[in-house]
Amino acid sequence: MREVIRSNEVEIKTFTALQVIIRGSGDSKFNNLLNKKLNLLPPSDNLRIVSDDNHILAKLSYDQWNLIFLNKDENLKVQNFCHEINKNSEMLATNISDAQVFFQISGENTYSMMNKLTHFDFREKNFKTMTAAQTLMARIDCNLYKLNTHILVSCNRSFSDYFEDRLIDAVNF
Amino acid sequence: MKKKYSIFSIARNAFSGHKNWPKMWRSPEPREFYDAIIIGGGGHGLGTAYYLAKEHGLKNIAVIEKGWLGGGNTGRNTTIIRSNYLWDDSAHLYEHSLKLWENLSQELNYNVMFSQRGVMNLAHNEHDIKEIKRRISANNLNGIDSQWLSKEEIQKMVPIMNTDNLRYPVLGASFQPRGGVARHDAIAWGFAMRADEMGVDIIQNCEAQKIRTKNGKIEGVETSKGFIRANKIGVVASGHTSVLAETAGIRLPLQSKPLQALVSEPIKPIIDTVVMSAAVHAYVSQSDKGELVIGAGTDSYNSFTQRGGFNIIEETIRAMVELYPVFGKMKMLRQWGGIVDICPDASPIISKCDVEGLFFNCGWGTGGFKATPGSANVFAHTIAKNEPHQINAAFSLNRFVSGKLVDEHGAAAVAH
Amino acid sequence: MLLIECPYCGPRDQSEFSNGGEAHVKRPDGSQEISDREWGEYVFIRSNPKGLFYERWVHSHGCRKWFNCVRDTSTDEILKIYKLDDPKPPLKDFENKIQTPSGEPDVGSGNFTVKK
Amino acid sequence: MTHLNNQNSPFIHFHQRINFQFDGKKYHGYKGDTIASALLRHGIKLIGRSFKYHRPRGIYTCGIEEPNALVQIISEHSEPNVRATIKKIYEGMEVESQNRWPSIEFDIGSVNSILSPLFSAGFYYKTFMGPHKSFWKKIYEPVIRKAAGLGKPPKEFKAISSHLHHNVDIVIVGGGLNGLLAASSLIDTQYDILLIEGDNQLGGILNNSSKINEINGQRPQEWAKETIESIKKSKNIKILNNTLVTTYNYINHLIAVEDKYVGAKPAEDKVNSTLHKIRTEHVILSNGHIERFLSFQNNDLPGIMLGASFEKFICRYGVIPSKEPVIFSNNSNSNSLIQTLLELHIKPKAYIDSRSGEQIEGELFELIRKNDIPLYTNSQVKAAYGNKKLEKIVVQDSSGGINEITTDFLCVSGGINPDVHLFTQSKGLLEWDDKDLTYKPSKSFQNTITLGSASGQFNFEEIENELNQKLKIFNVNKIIIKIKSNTASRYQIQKLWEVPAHKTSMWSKSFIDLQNDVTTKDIRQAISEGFDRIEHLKRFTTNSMGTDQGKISSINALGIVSDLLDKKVNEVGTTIYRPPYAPLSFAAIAGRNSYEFYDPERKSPIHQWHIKNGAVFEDVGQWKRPWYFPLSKSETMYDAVQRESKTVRESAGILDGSTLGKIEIKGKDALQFMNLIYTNSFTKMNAGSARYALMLGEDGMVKDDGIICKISDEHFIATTTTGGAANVLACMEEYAQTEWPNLNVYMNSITEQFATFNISGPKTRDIMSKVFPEIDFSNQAFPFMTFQFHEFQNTQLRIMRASFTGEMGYEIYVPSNSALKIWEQIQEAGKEFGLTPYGTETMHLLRAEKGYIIIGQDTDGSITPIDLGLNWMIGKTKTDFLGKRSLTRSDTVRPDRKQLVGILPLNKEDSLEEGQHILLNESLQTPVPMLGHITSSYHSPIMGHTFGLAVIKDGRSLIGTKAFASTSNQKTIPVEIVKPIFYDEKNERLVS
Repeated sequence: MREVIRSNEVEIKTFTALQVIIRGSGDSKFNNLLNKKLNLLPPSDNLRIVSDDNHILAKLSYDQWNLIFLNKDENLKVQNFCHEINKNSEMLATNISDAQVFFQISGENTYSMMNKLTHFDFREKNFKTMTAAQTLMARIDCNLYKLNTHILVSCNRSFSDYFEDRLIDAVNF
Repeated sequence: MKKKYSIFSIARNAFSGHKNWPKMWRSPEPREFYDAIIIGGGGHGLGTAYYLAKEHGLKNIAVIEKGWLGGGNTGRNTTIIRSNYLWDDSAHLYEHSLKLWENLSQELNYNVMFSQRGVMNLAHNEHDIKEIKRRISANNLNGIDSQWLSKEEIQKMVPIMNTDNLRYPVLGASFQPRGGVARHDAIAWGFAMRADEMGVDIIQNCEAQKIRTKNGKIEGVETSKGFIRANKIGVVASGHTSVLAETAGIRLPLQSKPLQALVSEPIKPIIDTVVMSAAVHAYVSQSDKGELVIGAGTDSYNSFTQRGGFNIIEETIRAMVELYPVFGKMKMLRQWGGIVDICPDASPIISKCDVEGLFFNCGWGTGGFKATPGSANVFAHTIAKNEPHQINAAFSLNRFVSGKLVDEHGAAAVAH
Repeated sequence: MLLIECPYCGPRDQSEFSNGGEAHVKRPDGSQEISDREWGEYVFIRSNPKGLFYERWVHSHGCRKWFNCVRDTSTDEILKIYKLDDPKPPLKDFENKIQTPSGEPDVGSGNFTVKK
Repeated sequence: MTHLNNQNSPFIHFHQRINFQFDGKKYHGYKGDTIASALLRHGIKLIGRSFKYHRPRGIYTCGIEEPNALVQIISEHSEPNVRATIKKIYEGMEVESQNRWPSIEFDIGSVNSILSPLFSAGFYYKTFMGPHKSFWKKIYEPVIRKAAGLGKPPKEFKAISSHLHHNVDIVIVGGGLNGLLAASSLIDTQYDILLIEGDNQLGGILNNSSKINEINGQRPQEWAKETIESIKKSKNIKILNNTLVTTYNYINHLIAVEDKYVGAKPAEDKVNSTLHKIRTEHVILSNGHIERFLSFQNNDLPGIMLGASFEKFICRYGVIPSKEPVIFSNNSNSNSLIQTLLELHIKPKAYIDSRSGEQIEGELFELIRKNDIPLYTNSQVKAAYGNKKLEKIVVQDSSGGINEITTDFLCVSGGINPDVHLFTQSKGLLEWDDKDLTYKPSKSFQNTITLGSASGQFNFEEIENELNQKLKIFNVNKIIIKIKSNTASRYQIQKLWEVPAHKTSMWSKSFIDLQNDVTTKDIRQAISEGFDRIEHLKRFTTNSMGTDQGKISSINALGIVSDLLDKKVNEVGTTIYRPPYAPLSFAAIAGRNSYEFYDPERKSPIHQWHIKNGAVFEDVGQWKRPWYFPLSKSETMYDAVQRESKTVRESAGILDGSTLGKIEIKGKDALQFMNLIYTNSFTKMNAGSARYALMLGEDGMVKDDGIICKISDEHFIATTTTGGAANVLACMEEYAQTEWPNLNVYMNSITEQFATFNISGPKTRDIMSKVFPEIDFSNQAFPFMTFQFHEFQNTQLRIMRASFTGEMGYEIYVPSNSALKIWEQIQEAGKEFGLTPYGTETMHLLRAEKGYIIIGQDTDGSITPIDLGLNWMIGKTKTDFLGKRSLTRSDTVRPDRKQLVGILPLNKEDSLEEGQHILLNESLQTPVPMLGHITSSYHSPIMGHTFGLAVIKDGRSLIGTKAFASTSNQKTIPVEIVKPIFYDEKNERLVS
């Protein structure tokens, strides 16, 4: 994890993480399979996040879950996980560990800083803790994960230099 | 011509405190029957009536307008005039129009202030260059003035432009010297005045409500001022054309969308030509009053509200300040929206239809102003002769059946 | 800028969405024989009413899901948003605010703001 | 100058002197002063010259509505058209007057005033047409343009401005009396609230006038202070000062701009302004009212000012513009001005009211009598006279007698209008009030509440009622508010739109729009010419089209027109206010989304390697792609591309193709889905093989292409063009969700997951075997158009035998985080074989030699697969795929459509260029019939001359024919139309 900036009551760190997009119906067969592989029951409420020591699993839409591995597992192990899931013809697990970059943002001014870059409504009544969202930030597609102590933002890697610069700029100005 | 305008007529009227100017046009009540009714009192509609009366000898004509003359897109656009279109059919149509513009002030004896200050289209990447050079080549072969400008030549013509130090540097441009801008209201008023002189009834505050047909033939139009019979009806109602067509059972390939424009506060002359950039969406010219006239983009959704999203304005302005660093301290004075009717191939429809006596002139999308006299001229021909002029033959409704489109979208993004 | 309530993500600025034009237009199945005209209508012609309009949106910068909506194009008011597999709500469920095909509503139009 | 100060004003810091310059002369003001108030302190009245006639103009108002006092701020990059009545001074500020030359006192342009009878409304439509049409461009227009415009253009400047988005429940616009009352009643409720005030002080009318004596038993200033304190303490209300709401968009989306440097010179490296973009559930408009002026002869002279503005200068800015003003009014709004003056022991020189003695409020009457102020009832100011400033006025009294009064100042009031600008922007409905003679908000379109004078409610005793009624929806506690005002009577006004001119002549002028120099005569002329619709009138005369949008005058114009036409005002209409409320800075709108952040530069995972190795980049959409790799600074692009191309043909080259779109598609029905999306059939295709595929729009035109890898009938990986990546995925999603929801299929983008390396050339197999020794690259083990997965250095690669250059080659898909490592290994291994990195230009050249198309270059949305000669890619047995039906329409089966061909110059030294058109004949007599155009053209190192691909009418049957290409210098060059393939026609090298 690399520190991007710490200033004006905002702290931003960046890191990459192993990550898989899982597509499927969310039926009991689907849930059982994931539960078996991860020991974590996928959330059934849309946008809800469940987590354990090693995983963040968020339901981003009726047929899409994002799974983030917090520990540095081996890439091949994740590849293997996808392979196992993909044996099921009605599911698709895609390894996107190399496709995205994460930013961990915390501090008192987190939301006022982020609202320089996005129209997104961060108020607790509209964006509850332990939920996720997909939105635009600095004109770039992002995933937001509102965790208990901080917020995680991920974007595609080709945008990450630009996005990091925009975050720094938003903290400074 | 009954009303003769010149510096002498102004001087004469000055003595009477400008109180004795004659009315530009009458305000008649509709007659029971007309040979032709034009629905829509914008530049295209008024021009159609003018040419019908002048070139085709029709005298019993009415133009009916829901609001006030020129209050639709005629009075809401950024007044850019050019003819440097890619395809032959478009080039001929817009060039026909441009030639009419060049003599219009004299013809109407009303100054439409056509200012041939040139129109520049910028290239910001290799793909733009290819497309622009292709267009210049086609233009020249069609006899249309169009030339390539190097970056240095652009800098000389528009010294305030930032050509290098921006995300998408300016690599060159096409330039049409005969292009320019005109006074938008003047063309509506000028056509209206001269059409009125030839006996055309111009009826404002008269909303067309239903086009009545019988056995596949036009009967007339129901309006807020009652039913008016007609032999022929030309619909030139821009954003509202498809709504009216629907009343006659005709479905048109049009979608009505908001298009916005804005002006800055007036300043002394700073930009002497029209500069357009499709890639960064920044169209600008400076009016004779000193305002920067800036065109923004369309919203994606259908709407008849004459307003669009602020995000569209933002997109344009951020491109403007990047391209012209002196504009950082400029201010937006007014913004507004119009309703543009867009065809799938971004080309207009000037055509008859399955209903006998019913004609449409629509689909001008974001760029109809430049075509005003040309469109009116060939539409009048189409209505009078019941068949298209060779210039508008390609712009028929049938092209959406055959697939012979006139696709002016320009090409897709570069691949590989 | 409109505020659109994605049925899956909640209300978001319109900048996150793309408009998909008229809803409930069935694509002719390739197995049917249809005329050039019928096919041309499917490809090129969509309703363009002033007033109540069934349309499609996709949350392109969010969950990428499509959904339908009833919107009044004379005021831009979104009257109902529903999922693709929800039934098409009948027109009679909504108030038509314009009296004539190209008329203006009482309020909400860009054209008139004065009571006559 | 101290005699003009009102030391009682709490807002001006008289101990803090501030020096500034106006037109090069040094002046001083005090902290808190605007340019206007500081200049008035020095008795300066002449501030600028008018737009058309260059008439001398002064300060007419004390706020945002100012039409006259616009200045240029030299010390802020020469910002033009700044309102002197808003902009606060700071130490060292340099200000200039506008639209005058050489100086404000002596302005050559004022000759226009003499010629003014000719410059009637719309005069330019009627003249400048002769003697020849060229005169417009060469003579008339340049003169007109130079004369027009207000300020000079600003200087180059990259302003720093930021955006801030808000999501709240209630926005209160205007922190005056009603705004404060509304806010205080919402303290510590569940609502998130923004209270927005344009001034740097909350209080509005409480600060600007002496209209209110007491609120709930307190002095207004004390009450305000306490109320503001309690609002500030509440957790749910945020106050934004110096912030002007400019735009009220649909779905309660408000735009407001905050000036971060009020009374200070903006720092170059800090945020100068913030654009607030606000989404709210409710809006409370408590933004007050604007006073109107009155039209009479020479009502534009410096020294004439709105009465309420005069009072505001005294109360809010501590400056007394004149000690002997005359007041002219037709309504009760000037009462408090007299109070204010009398409190300062200033006796107005006269009070002139168009109303009769009976109509004038008793209190006012008493006040005037008691203080022995000369009173003219039933009277009107007919004219004002003076040389560059007011010197005397002419008053017609009740008996019709004409009186001259010498005075240096005239305060006028023509009544008040609710400030409905934002309300109309919200598309609410206005209603004409015949008693108060103004438009008032009637029906809201959005959740908009108007309060106080903004709602047209001009009487203080009604406030309590109105608040309780309108704020009921928020379930607030009952509001109790007792106001004692200085004007006990209800607001009352008499109709007076224009006073007939004192002495009419060709030169006499009563202004109706001060900024645009529109006179009441112009209005009459417009009506007589038939411009009787208010929008026509506005456009013909330019009335209310200035930077002030006619805030103090547009209702007057309506009044005059309605009288002339003998119609009710609401039948005449109202000019629709267009956003923004006041001119809005471009820099603020752009925010941080411009300059260095205009658009992201998307970078490949090995971008840094390209930089290190001297790549020259090309913008392809947002991507930065290596265009070519010059060996040294002296190597030209041409030389580099020729070298790179030759190297690929002779040994090997490698391209970073990471920007290609990649999509993983999977599901029970994936095969069926893919067969519907692409023209090709994938049914009989073997797992593990790859296929070049085309995607059409429903119109049958080629939209995208790519290579499809089939892992199984249920699992595919597709590539797309760089530009098409997002669209293809979106298109697949659209059809999967909306047309074929019954198909079980999912797709994910893997564009960014994998870098793609395209390696090709005769030495490729050697290099690949060296890097991946455990893989068998023989034709038998790894045939053309197949792919394999391999684990390599703890990661998984996909390698495909395919090529876009015509040489044998592979595409290697590497997870992005491992990309650089593996790319470098390949470079290292390739050294001994002469491997070269190459860029997009060489790629384009090589593929063109081979006759491979580029979507968007060789196609333009009007080309079908048949036009390209790619019929073999259309699955003949398929009943359906996107665009299939379009391929049999009459126009698409037309034999003479434009088709892809090759072009060779007959003289090898002639240079073909992209965009050149192909002609059958040599004649350049316009219009020249064109067959089509050259879509791609390069100089081929293997052929030694240029060649091209072209799409031309009936092209295939013209193969072998001589034709001509038009050149940019109006010449033609002879060419031959050939097959669109120039290299290895039998694919021997490709599959070797």
